Amino acid sequence: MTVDFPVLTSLIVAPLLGAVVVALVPSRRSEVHLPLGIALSMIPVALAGWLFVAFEKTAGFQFAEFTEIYSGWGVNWHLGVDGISLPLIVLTTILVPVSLAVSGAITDRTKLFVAMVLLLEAGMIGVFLALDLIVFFVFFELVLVPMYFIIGIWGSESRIYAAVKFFLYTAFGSALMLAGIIALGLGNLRATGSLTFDYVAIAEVGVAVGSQWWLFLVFALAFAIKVPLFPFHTWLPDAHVQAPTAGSVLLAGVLLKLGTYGFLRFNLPLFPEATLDAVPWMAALAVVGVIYGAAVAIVQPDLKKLVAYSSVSHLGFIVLGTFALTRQGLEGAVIQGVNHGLSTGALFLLVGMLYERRHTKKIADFGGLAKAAPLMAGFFLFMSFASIGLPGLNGFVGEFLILVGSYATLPVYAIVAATGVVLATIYLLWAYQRVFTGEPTSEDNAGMKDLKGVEVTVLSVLSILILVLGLYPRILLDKITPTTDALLERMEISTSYVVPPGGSDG
Amino acid sequence: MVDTAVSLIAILPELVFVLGAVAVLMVDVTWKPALRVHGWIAAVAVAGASGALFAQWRDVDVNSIRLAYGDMILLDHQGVVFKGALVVVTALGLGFGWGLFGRLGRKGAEALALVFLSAAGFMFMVGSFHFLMLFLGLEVGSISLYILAGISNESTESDEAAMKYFLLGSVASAILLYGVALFYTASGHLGYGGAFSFVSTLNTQIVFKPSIVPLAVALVLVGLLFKIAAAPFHAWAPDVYQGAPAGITGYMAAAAKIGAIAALARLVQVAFRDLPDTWQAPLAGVAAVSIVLGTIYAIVQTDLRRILAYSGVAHAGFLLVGVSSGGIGARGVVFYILTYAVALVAAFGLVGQVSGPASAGSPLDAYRGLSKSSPVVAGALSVLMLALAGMPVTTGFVAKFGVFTAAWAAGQEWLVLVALVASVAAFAFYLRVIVLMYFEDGDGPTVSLGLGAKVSLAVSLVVTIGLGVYPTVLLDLIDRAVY
Amino acid sequence: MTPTPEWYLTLAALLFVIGLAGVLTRRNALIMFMSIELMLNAVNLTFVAGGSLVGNLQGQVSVFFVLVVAAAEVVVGLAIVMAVFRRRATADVDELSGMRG
Amino acid sequence: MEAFVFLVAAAGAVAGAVTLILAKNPVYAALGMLGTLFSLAVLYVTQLAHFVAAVQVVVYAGAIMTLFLFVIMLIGVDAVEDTSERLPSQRVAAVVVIVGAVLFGGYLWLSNTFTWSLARAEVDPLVGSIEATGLILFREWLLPFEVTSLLLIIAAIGAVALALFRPARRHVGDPGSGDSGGER
Amino acid sequence: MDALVTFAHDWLWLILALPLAGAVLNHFAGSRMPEPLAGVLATLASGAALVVAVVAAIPWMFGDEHEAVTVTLWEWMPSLGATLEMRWDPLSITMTLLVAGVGSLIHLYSIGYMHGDSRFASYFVYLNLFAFSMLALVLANNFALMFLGWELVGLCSYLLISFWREKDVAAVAGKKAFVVNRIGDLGFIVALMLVFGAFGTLSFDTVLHDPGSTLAAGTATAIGLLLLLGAAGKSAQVPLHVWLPDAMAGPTPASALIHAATMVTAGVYLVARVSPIYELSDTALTAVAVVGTVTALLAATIAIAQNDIKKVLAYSTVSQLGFMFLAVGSAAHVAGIFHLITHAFFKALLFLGAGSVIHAMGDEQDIRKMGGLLKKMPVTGATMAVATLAIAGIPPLAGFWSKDEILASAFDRGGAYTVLWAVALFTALLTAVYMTRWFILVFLGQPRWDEGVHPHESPRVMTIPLLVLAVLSLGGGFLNTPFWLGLEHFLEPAFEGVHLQHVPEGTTGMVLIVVSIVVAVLGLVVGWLVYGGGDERRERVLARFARPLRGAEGAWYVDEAYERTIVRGAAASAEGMATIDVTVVDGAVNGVAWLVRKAGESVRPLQSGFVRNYGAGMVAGAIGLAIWLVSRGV
Repeated sequence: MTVDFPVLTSLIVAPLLGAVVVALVPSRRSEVHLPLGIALSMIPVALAGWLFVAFEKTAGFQFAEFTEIYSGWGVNWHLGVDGISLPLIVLTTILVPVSLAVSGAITDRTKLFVAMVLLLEAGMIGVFLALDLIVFFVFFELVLVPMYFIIGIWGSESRIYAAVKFFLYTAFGSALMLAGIIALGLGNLRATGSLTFDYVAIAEVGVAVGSQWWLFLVFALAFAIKVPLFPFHTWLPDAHVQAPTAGSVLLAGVLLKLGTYGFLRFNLPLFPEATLDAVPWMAALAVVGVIYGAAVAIVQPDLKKLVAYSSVSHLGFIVLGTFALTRQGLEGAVIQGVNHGLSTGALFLLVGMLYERRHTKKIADFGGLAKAAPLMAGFFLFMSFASIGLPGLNGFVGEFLILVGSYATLPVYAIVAATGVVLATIYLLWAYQRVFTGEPTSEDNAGMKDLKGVEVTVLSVLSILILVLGLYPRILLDKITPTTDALLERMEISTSYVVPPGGSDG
Repeated sequence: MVDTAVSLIAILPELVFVLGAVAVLMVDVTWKPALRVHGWIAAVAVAGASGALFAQWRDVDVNSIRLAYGDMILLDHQGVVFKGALVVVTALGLGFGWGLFGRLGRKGAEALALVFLSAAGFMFMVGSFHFLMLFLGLEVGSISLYILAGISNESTESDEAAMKYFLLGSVASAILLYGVALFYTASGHLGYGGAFSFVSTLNTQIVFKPSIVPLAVALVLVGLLFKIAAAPFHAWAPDVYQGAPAGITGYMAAAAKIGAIAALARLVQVAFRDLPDTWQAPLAGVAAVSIVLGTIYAIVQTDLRRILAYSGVAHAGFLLVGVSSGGIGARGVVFYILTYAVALVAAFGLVGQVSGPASAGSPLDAYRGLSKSSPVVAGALSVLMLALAGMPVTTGFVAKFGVFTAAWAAGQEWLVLVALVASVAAFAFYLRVIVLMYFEDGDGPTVSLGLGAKVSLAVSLVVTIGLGVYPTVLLDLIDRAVY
Repeated sequence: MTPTPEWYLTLAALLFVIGLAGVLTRRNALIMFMSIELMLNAVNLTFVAGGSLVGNLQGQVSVFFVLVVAAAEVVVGLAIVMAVFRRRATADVDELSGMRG
Repeated sequence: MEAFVFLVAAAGAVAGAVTLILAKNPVYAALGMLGTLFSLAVLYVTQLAHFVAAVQVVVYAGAIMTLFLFVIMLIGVDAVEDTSERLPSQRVAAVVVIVGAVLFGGYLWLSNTFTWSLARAEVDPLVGSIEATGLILFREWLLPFEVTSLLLIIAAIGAVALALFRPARRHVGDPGSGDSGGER
Repeated sequence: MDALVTFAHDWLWLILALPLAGAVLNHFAGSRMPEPLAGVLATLASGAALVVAVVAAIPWMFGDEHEAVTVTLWEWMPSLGATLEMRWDPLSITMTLLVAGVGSLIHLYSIGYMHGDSRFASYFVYLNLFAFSMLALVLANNFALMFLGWELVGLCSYLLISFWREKDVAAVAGKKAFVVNRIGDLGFIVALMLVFGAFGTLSFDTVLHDPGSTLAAGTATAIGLLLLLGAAGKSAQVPLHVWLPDAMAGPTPASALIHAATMVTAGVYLVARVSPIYELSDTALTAVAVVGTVTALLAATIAIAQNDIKKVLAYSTVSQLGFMFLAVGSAAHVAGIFHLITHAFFKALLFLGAGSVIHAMGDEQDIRKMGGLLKKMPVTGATMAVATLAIAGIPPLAGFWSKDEILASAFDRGGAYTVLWAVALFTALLTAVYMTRWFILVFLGQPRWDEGVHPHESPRVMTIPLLVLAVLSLGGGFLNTPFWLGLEHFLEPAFEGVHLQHVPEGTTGMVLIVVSIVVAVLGLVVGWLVYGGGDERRERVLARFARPLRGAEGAWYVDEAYERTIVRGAAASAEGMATIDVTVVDGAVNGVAWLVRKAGESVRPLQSGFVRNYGAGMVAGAIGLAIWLVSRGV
């Protein structure tokens, strides 16, 4: 596929330039920064929209761009998009203006905030687009910085602890991955005589079986921390709870997906043998995460923490689907990434709106809010059900694909994971009940303001996406499936693995 | 016997700096001019040295690598690059620390001259192809630094720093020199060329494995490792970098590291090249110890200058990761030292701007809320901290990547893993600075940068980020320089 | 029994270690300096003896350079001692331990 | 005869060195140092390094030690040092280090892999005549020789800069306005 | 006829689209309309769906069309074979007509009942959404669509139970209902995993067409049992029956529609629908029957002692659903569906009647504070009498026929089923007793009203549905009698390949009928004797059974037992995990950080500030390095 202009590079550069533009506006014009940022973040939305429409329903990388950066190390500016990355890119571009739009409460150093969010966007998109391991790593690390600032500056009380923990924990994971990346490049050097960190080239040559194990391990560790997979999840509640709303939304919506994306992009295709051996372990961690995250979520007294732990649970599903190694499981893993981004992102938005109004996140402080804020209650309930996995809303599509898909290869795990569905119901509906139903428990709760226009708009957009994806997921699935099928085919070719039959060739 | 024209170009930048120093001194004695005049002289010297370096580069292009002054000096691209780094850190150091020279009053001119002289000394060290030249260059550079460390009267820490630096430095020099003497006794050679052929015959011709050679090598290495502040030869660094006048600390730290690393690189590339089994593992060991110790020390510090000093210990370790990888590490090492030096000078420079040019120490508390009182300084310092930490999109990452790749290729996987884990732990203290500046409230000082500092800062940031994003510019250059 | 250069070399090693011991055990800055000078002298002896062992004059010539370096070091070192002494009225290096940790 | 000279000179050198590191009074230490320097000069002569020997006496014993004594006098000759160790563990550390160095050296010296030199020249004894020395010094090694001049400049600057002690003048922007050249 | 078949094929989607459109319209515009309009619109939407369904059903009901028509809406999840496809066959026709018909009546009734409620429009949104969901459930030709409907009815149930969300009871009950349902759904989902694992698709066309050729017996049993779990959740069968009584916190018409007539019967429908799979597993089938019987008995005993006008009906519903489960568990699917239909009529009627009473009594629900309402509310009272007789099983009312068929089928199946039959028979007796009690306490005897309560007959919009339903309760039984098996003939094509259990014929059949009648009458008599003889006698009689009655009133403390074991256990383990999360999992992370710091602190004294210490360290390092190098040699 040839294109006239480098759309992928533009996708990365546009937010960067946006950040620069915002930075150039004088600090005293603080009222301009946020609207300007939102406006600028619509450019990537447009680009991603075009990309989405123009994307052909085939496997392989499209819109690829290739420019040599430094031949001595075999590092290239190699970008491309396929069915795994496309949905996440679209999600990213959508969530950025959303999270900016609800950040009206940020009045301190607005300019820096907007610039950081845009920088973060560039980093996130870069991760999804990079087809060179080094470029990937660069973006993978780069996203830490703006998020670190976002949590650290605009977070709540223990923001510093949370920000540092977030940074160090995830950096630790990726540090070892860097060793793996280096080893991959040098392994290619040994195998073919040319040093390259090009993903496509390395994938083509393949990785020696003997070194797949530890490479799998270091990559998996990096991604497991990012996902986060039990027991590497403890940075997440802290980061989420302390982060400002925009931070939580982007963290849950996109940053966590960097991990699941990494599994799909690197672990499976590059280390197929090791993947096969790791399946029981990864699946076990995933399932434990599903149950554990949900169980811990139930008893959280803090609404935001509850949603955070729900992410642990949901992301466990994605990992389970990934390592089920069936077409349904993989499809589910990809689309669930988007779904979780939308629904959990929306829940974080709502928690943020609550916090903005009541300056508390403790569930016990709320009560009977539905009376004063029926719209908010409605949206919260809607998002909760999306998150619970109610058929017709997007969450179901992903979870169902994952569960059914993983049953074929991991029946016991799948069945155990299915109980997570019940637990999700418990923690979300219980939270809803305590927060929104009953008579208002205090003056503040009785007099709380309902949603504003911009909030309704944002939530409506997300709701529409949730509904569309819930009822007609093929809008994404059709673009995902060729890629995931190709991935499985690759597994079959390079290993003795046989994808279990099942499913018509829709 | 000595072709003067050829030989002069071999030491042209050194010559320019020496002339610059002399000019400063003479002008100061004769006319007692305003500091501004010295500034112009310094600018001319830097420009002249840059021109000289350019001439050297071209000369090597045209006439290829060669030796001069009785095989004392080697003129090659690698040397030019290292000398270039010295010129850059000199210029940046002076730009950042210019305030100091005013504060020093009548000693300002002397201090300026010493900076140039020490730079010239380290350049000699870079160019040296002879143990004696190495020693002399090292001493010219070091003794100047001892004086610079103690040149301020404003704080008692200054002379404490000078004393510590001087005592330990002298012992280290003596140890190095003893190693040289032993090597000479063993081989009969003081030139690297002779040393190289002697060492290579050790492998092929002599069945007998003498212990005098590794002993000599070890003692020589100790002297150089001391200069780059590698553990366990690092103890002077934190105290000196805390106590020395803030305005010049960055230059001191960077220049000594450049000179010593260049010399070390030359030794493992030429003189001791055929003894890899002897020095590789111990250097790797020193690297690991330096990285780990430097990192855990830095984590518990409360003074930014000590943090930078200890981080310098860790960085010495990272450099040694590349050095211990032998020839394949050269590219990474050169890139590392060049970019690290710039970031280091800039970081110390900003510290000097925050705490005052003649100050000793820079307690972290001073940085609380700096992002509000001095957003530019805070932002720049954040970038530099991230660069020192090795964050992608800064030179720090490219540099680390370079040495790690080399070390991995050289079979030192364990070292890379240690270094990687430690570099994550190191984030803890780099980030702490950002925490204080951005996340915590407080009324940090309002820092107004002078012209020199502004220019230097801009250059440093452009280098740090520019080469971090697109390192190819420098890497291509380095690829022509190393072999 | 004619003393061979090895004798000298051994003596030099001994002197070097004695010098080292002086640096480590004494806390008077001046005596430490002198110990360092002693180490440099040991090096000189090594150069001279080594030169006669390997049969070239480079060792002897090197001694001159070491000498100059030693002289320069002493001058600077003594200047530092003076500076310290003026400020603190002591030449005890143990008094200079304000920076630590 | 030669052995006798060596032994005497060596004993003198060691005795001087031990005096240096044990003397409580810096003056005694300096005298011990002086003894060592002279002993070494003797040893240089026996090694046929005549010029070196001469320089040793003139520069070292003459100039450097004088400087030392000068400073010792300046800061108080009666400042008898209390040699009791106050630093915890420093003495232990020093002993361990020195003993370690000696043991290691001794081990090396006695081991069968030890030799001082692998490039033993079986030629006529070298004579460090002034001519021969000068040829190397001013021809082959011209550059280092010139570089030593830098050291001397630095030493001069250093002495001035460090020893010049006045109450610091804060915020002086312009050094030229003072009487700067005066001390030089 | 062909034209109508084509109509069915082309316009079937309207049955789903109309209520959905009503819901969407009301959602966005309802609150801005004047009050009744929203309700009217919703009723029209539901009614229109009914009309479409009726028209589309003609070829099957009155023509000779038997084959199912399937309509594919769109592919939902292609790789799962999850397609939104609809099926128009006798079974779905029956259910559609029932749902749309009863639904429309209740829509209509609700206009009156919900009058003046602040969230009037929202209520109708939920109601319409429910109609849509339930129709999707019954019209599905694919497990995916069925599950969609299955879950959405659960959602609507949740929304309607906790409709008055300011009331904590309602909110908690709604949540409980959904959660318990969700536990059942777990079984459903896992069953779907098994189904997909075995068939590679979720379409009924494949799965239900001769599943025996694909499915191993063990898998069939597993699927059957898992679906039973799902069905038990939705249909409030033991052990998941606890949510339904609580669900009475919702508006009464919603209770009538969802928690009596339609949604709760989804479990029965499910078992009937997937009967080809149950066909393969006697174990699963028997399990269904046992669960049904146990539930029937348990709920009936509880119903006897309840004092809330709706709770009695709720437990009665649970009990009747148990009968239906017994039926489908006996492979008497037609009998099950038949009872489903008749039950829908009379139970909807009972609930609407109860609603009418509650309305009249000013939201009073305690039957001990009622009595003598027949005079004040003649229409309600009369229709309730019909309903009571119908549910008690008095011929020729609707309940008699259907219940009798169930009992007869179970008896005829023999073996263990004989025991089930006996239990069910006893339950039938209890049914008559508690319904008699209910009717007497509410409508007969002396008024025991609270001060200020002035009962009055409900408005027309509410009584018309009562009357319609009363008629249906009277005559509905004639759909399928031993003398004219209309429904059975109609439904049989839908159970192609299933060995349906039939009602025994001849003498056995007659005897069983007589037994049923006797039992029903006996129940009425007992009820009359105990409750009809004035307060004093009642107290005296009941005192003798005080203990069991107290247990029954407490619903045999199942809720409490769950609370003490499962809920608290789960909560405790969740708390435990949360603690572990902070102390162990996160503790390890912080521990590493602490360790690094500690290491830094512990080496810090080495940097003592004394230059000689530094020197010693340096020299030691030098010696160490020298030793290292020397040891490596050259």
